[in-house]
Amino acid sequence: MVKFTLNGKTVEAEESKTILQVATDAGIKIPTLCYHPAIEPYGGCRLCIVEITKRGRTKVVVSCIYLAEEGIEVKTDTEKIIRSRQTILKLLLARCPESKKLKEIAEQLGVASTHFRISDQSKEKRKNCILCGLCVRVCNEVMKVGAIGFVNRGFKKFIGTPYDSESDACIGCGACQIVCPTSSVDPQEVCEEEIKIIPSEYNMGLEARGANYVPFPQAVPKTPAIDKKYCLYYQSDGERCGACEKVCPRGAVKYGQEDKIVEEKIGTIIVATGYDQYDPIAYEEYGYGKYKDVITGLHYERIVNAAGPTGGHIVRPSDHKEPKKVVWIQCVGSRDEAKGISYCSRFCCMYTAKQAILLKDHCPESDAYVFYMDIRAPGKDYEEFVKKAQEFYGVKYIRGRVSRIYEKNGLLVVKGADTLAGIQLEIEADLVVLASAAVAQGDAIEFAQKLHIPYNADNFYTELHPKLGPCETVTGGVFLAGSCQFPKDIPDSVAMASGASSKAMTILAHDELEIEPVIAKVNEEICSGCLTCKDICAYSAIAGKEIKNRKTGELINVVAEVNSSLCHGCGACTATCRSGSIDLDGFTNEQLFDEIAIL
Amino acid sequence: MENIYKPYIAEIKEIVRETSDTTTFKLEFVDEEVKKSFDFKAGQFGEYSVFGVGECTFCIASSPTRKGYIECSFKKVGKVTSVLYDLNVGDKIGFRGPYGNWFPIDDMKGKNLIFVGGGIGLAPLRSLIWNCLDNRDDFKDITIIYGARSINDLVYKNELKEWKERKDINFVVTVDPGGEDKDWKGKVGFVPTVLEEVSPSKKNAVVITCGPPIMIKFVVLSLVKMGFSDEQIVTTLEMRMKCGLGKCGRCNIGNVYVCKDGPVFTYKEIKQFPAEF
Amino acid sequence: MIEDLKEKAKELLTSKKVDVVIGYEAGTYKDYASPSFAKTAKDVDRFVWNKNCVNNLAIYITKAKGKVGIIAKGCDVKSIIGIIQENQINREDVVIIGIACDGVEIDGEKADKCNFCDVHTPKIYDILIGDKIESKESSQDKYKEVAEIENKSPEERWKYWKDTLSKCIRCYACRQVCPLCYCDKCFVDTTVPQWIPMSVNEDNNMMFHMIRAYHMASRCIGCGECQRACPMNIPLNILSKKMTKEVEEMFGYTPGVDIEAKPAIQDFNKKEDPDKEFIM
Amino acid sequence: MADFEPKIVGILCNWCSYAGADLAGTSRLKYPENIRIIKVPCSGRVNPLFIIKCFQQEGIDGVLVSGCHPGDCHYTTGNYYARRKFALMNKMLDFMGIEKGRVQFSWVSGGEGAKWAKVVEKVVADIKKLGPFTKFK
Amino acid sequence: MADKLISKEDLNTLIDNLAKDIDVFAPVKKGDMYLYSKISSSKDISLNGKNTKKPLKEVFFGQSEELISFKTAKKEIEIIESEEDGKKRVIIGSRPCDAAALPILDEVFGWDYKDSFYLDKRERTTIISITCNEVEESCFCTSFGNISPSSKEGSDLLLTDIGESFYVEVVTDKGDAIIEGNSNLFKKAENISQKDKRQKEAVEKVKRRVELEGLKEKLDINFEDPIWKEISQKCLGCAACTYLCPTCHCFDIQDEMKKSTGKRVRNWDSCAFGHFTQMPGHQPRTEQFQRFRQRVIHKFKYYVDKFNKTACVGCGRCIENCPVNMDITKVIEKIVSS
Repeated sequence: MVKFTLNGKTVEAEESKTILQVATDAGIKIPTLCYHPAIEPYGGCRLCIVEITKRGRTKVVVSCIYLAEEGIEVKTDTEKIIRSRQTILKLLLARCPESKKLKEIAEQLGVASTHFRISDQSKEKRKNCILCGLCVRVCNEVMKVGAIGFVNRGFKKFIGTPYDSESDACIGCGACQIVCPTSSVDPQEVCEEEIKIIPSEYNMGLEARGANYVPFPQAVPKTPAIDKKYCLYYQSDGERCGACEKVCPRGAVKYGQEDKIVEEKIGTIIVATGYDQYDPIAYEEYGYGKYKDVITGLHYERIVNAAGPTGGHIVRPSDHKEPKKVVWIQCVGSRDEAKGISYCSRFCCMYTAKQAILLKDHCPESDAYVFYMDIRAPGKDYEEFVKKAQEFYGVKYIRGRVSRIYEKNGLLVVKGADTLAGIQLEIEADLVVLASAAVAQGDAIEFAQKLHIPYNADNFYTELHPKLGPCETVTGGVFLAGSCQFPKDIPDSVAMASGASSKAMTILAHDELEIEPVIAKVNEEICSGCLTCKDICAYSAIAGKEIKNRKTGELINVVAEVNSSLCHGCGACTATCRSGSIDLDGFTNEQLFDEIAIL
Repeated sequence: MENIYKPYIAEIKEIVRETSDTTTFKLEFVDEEVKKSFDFKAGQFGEYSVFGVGECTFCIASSPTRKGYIECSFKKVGKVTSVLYDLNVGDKIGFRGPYGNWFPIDDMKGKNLIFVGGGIGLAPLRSLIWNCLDNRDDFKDITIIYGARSINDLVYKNELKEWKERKDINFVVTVDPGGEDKDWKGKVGFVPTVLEEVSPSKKNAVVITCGPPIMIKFVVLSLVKMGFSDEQIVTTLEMRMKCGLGKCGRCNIGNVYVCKDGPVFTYKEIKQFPAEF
Repeated sequence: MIEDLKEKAKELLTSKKVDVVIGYEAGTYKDYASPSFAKTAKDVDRFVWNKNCVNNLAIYITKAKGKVGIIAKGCDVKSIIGIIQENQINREDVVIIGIACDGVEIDGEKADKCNFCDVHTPKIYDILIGDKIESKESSQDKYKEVAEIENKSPEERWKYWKDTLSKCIRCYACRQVCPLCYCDKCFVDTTVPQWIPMSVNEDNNMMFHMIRAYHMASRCIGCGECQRACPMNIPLNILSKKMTKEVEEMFGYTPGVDIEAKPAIQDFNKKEDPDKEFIM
Repeated sequence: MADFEPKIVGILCNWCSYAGADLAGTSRLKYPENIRIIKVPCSGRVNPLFIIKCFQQEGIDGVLVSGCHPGDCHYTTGNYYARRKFALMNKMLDFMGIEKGRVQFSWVSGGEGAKWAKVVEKVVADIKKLGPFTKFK
Repeated sequence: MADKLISKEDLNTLIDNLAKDIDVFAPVKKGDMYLYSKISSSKDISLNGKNTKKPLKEVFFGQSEELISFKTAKKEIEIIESEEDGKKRVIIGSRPCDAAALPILDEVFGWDYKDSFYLDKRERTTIISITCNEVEESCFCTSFGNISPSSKEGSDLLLTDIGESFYVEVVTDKGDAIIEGNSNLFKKAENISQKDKRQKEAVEKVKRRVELEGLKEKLDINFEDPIWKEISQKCLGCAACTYLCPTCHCFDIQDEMKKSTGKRVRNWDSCAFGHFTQMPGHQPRTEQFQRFRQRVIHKFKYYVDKFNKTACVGCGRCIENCPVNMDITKVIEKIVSS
């Protein structure tokens, strides 16, 4: 470790650290352009220059390359340094006058304009490219692809591919676009194949996400995860990238990590695994998946969400234009035995009304149509809400089914019927929203069997009792909350969650566990010690017990013994015991015999 | 030839819960002239049966001097006794008997009687005790030593009190060490040790004892130590009996059928039995 | 063969490796052999080995105390495996003197089990007497009689078993002779609850034999002792063979082969579906 | 035997079949009342001797044993063992000559009220065809 | 009570006449064994087969007999007397050893309380035995003084096959009554020598003998003798020997209920079983050798002490049917010589 003074404060750092890194760690801001933490420093743009005095002699050095040294004195914002940075900026502005990023840095450093001659913009290939070379270096050193490089020299120098044609080497990873300080690179120009984004599941594919991403803003814990399927480091077995490990200031990224089975001893489990949205692909007549503008309610929810991909502006996913006419279609999948979903998904009518109102708020002159069978608004002020949508916001509710949707010159023609008016009608809509059903999670059955909780035909988990035990399950200590039991909206889910957690607390609050008195017992006099019951017991509650002669201590016999706290009272052991020496309290052989005898 | 396996039908008139698993029934025969003509001697036993469940053997606990009814006490251990235990007043059970021999009451006349009972073993002795007390003056002094594992294991609690008050009985009651509680006034100790403490004189005396086999073994040892001769010790054997008529072979020890030649034996006779009872 | 056997048995006894060696001695009725217990080297002289050594001596292991040496044919070893599987004795306490046997006789003709025996040389043994005999695939159908009865109509079957089992006098020789019937108190003797009425008639007999065969399922190795011991000559082998056949077909388990394995009745397999044609 | 009303013992596992039967009741489904239900904690608890005991009983003409679908067992493995037991018992009963259909088995889960009603109807119909059960009486 | 002669055909006609109005029991071939069963005509009878598998006691002391039956209605209990049909019965073709067993059983069923079930049947039955023509390897009846293939003990009539007719010896007046009833079928007795020759031949056929001398005295003292453990090692505790023994009489009484009617049944039981002397919480005979000892000592000492009759007739059934070839004659030899 070396010690030196930085803007008057003495700091300590390893020899391998550059002054720029030490300054950033210390919170001192030094402007940079051609520097990126994941790439070897190049010292191209010279913006990061600082003044150091070493043994009485001061000089200006490039802080992104200069390594920390013992006893030197570093000043990052002397008069001389600021003036030279301003000059560099003016030169760059002359080259790329319209680059937003350069204008920003200029503003920060107090540069209003440039007095140098603006270079001829017409033949410039990339107007904002300041030739800092980050893209070239990331492609060669980090991604080990080397698809782009510097072409020509002097004024004609630009970043390009061999023979300036689309390169087949480019793997379309988009690293160049990310590191470019002036965002002047478009990887699609370089890459031969069409670059596909990694669709963000949370934003229903409307937006891309990185291979190392935070699933959604409210995630708990809110830590990023590496998606091995897309991460180049993993796909290339450690050849390429590895940027996230370098960039992470806390060194939290460890590529060697494997999935670990963590075993925890817990008292209670609250199952809140939620629901999944029914994929309306089965309704070809609606053209979901064929037309980009036929979306589901969840899609629309992300579009209208301020933190969503469109920033809250309601636009058509195909051309990002504001829609004039939007059609909502209710009960897509729900209440339709043919599609195997006979139940009503309960909350679609309400969110459709809300979405229609939001449309009218955002684009007052647009028209909203809702095709419905019956509107289900059973909650508090729910009916009034829908009435407001119809009367105040003018959402047109049409009672009838939609038969077909097809595209005609850029618009979606929605053919349906209005049973109240008894007419067929067609609406040319810009956007169609399908209120698709809520179905159980894909792995619901496997999970239920793991917890030994029952589930019904639609794979929703079965509560202990429809009326008297909605939040509990038949398995002691396992509780249910939310749509995993049956689709329900937020107020109901919150109510159920508080019910489930208070029930869970009743168990955790006592230091003893109350169990059913239905326990197996062994009659040691006639037990022959074959321990068949021991293998049968699913809860390994039975073990062999040695009976020794009290005086001589010599082993007389091994008999079965039941651990009453583990025994769940299933009675499988009693049925396999040939001599009937193990019996189940509450369901003894004699009791069952008497039950049969009085029939 | 009449069917010797045909039981009389008796109705339960009274039920007394002696301890947590011991009960006493008061039975009266339904058939009038059986009720009148029925006679037995103290020490005899009978086969009590619950129709449809089975039969079980225990002694007649009431005294032959009390006519018109019989009493029996039993512990809830097996198939029939568990069903018997759950019966209530008014139910009808079967009774076959009286079977076996009886206490030699005639040649006990004019002698000192020493009763040594343990737990439920007091039942057969009780029949003889009441029989002697009903004609008290035929006998010299009577000593009763009775013990049980713990206080609530003592049977006929109210009769124990009655015997305690009577002047003409030397009555001692004890519980095994650890079975007593703070307001227990009786003795504490095993029956054989208490017997040696009381050490009744062996002159012109007969000892009648009944209780768990372990207790009988040590009581006899003490008695022999105190100089009692084998003929003076009389006991009744609780063997697994089924027919009670000397036919089914279950109670056969040596060349004796306990149900016919017993259950009352003197220690002298028991000594000749092979060691398997 | 017999000298080798006697010498090995004496050596075991003198070296105190075992407290008793169980073998066969000449019987006293017809030409039966009868079980013999040798505690000293002198007792071993009574041992014989011939065609009539039919008894399955494994029954005495469940009653023995301490270390036991046993003369065992291949089928007897299968029973010993079953006994060890069910914790009635530890493997170290049994010294198995295996005998290569090419079939024994009952009343002069070859025992049924020997026609399709696959263990002429016992599967496991500590000492082997006689040289190994390869077990060849048997031509006859092991389940001939079972098939005969299966082809009858239900009424005929019912009548057949009713008549056959009405002869049974409930002497329980079949139970007492079977090495795997070691329960201290059999379900037939328990009175609380009274599983099967004690009186002897065809219905109660049928119930007893049905349940005993069921209790033997996936455990009986087919030594045939129950049928040999039955004084009333009831073909009990058919019942146990039927169960063995079903266990083999449905669960693919053959008893008496692997000490570590669990009998099929104590085991399950998630993927199997023996219930597909009869459980709704 | 048109007017013959069989009496059938239903041995139901508490967590699934008993709940299924209860659901059939709460959803007002109609099914023949010839069945008398005995609750056991799990189909694994059913000892073949119970079936034999039912045979001995006067007036009982058939037995239906019902449990959770394999995999759904509240005690995880109860019905796996039961499945094997019932398979063996079924073969044994058939081998002894007891008519097919006297003893029937079914898997009915907690949510299958309708299936329970159908199962009972089928069992009652079968046993009506077979007539009174006189064996073992 | 003079001896008579009866031709084989006449015997068949006698059987047919008797079978018309009274029950006739005789050994009948069932599968590979012979069993006493009620016959309706002389065709089913097979006189010259092996000894019957089940003893004659089965006809008098059934394996499961109903003692009483009863009806229970709420609190009321009604005992139903099972009335005997009182019909006369005849047994034809029983072996002298089986017949000799009956007087032994009469002792235990007749002493003190009279067992009506057994004794009533004994009175109503006439026993016509036949001299054994075929003797088993296990028979050792001649070891007992009063029993032999041609002994008359316990029988009412004894037939001896002398070629085409039977020599009839009258033993009791019950037998005589049979002859009176059908005197036309019987002829005057002749060639008595033929009969004696056949009877002597039969006696010689019995090879197995056991010396009973000194057995009783030995049994009086050897209760604790370790020899019992040694000789009973191979006994498995089944009841084949006791159930098939003509003189074993132990039984158990059980109740059986069917809805509201029930019956109290007497079933054969055996001292070989563990539960025979199982008391709640106490079992005097835990080991197998104790139970085996009880069977031997009861037959050869206790019964002799009480009724001065040895409870064994040497029929050899226990030797024949024992799964582990436990031979009572060898056991006796070991005891006598110990």
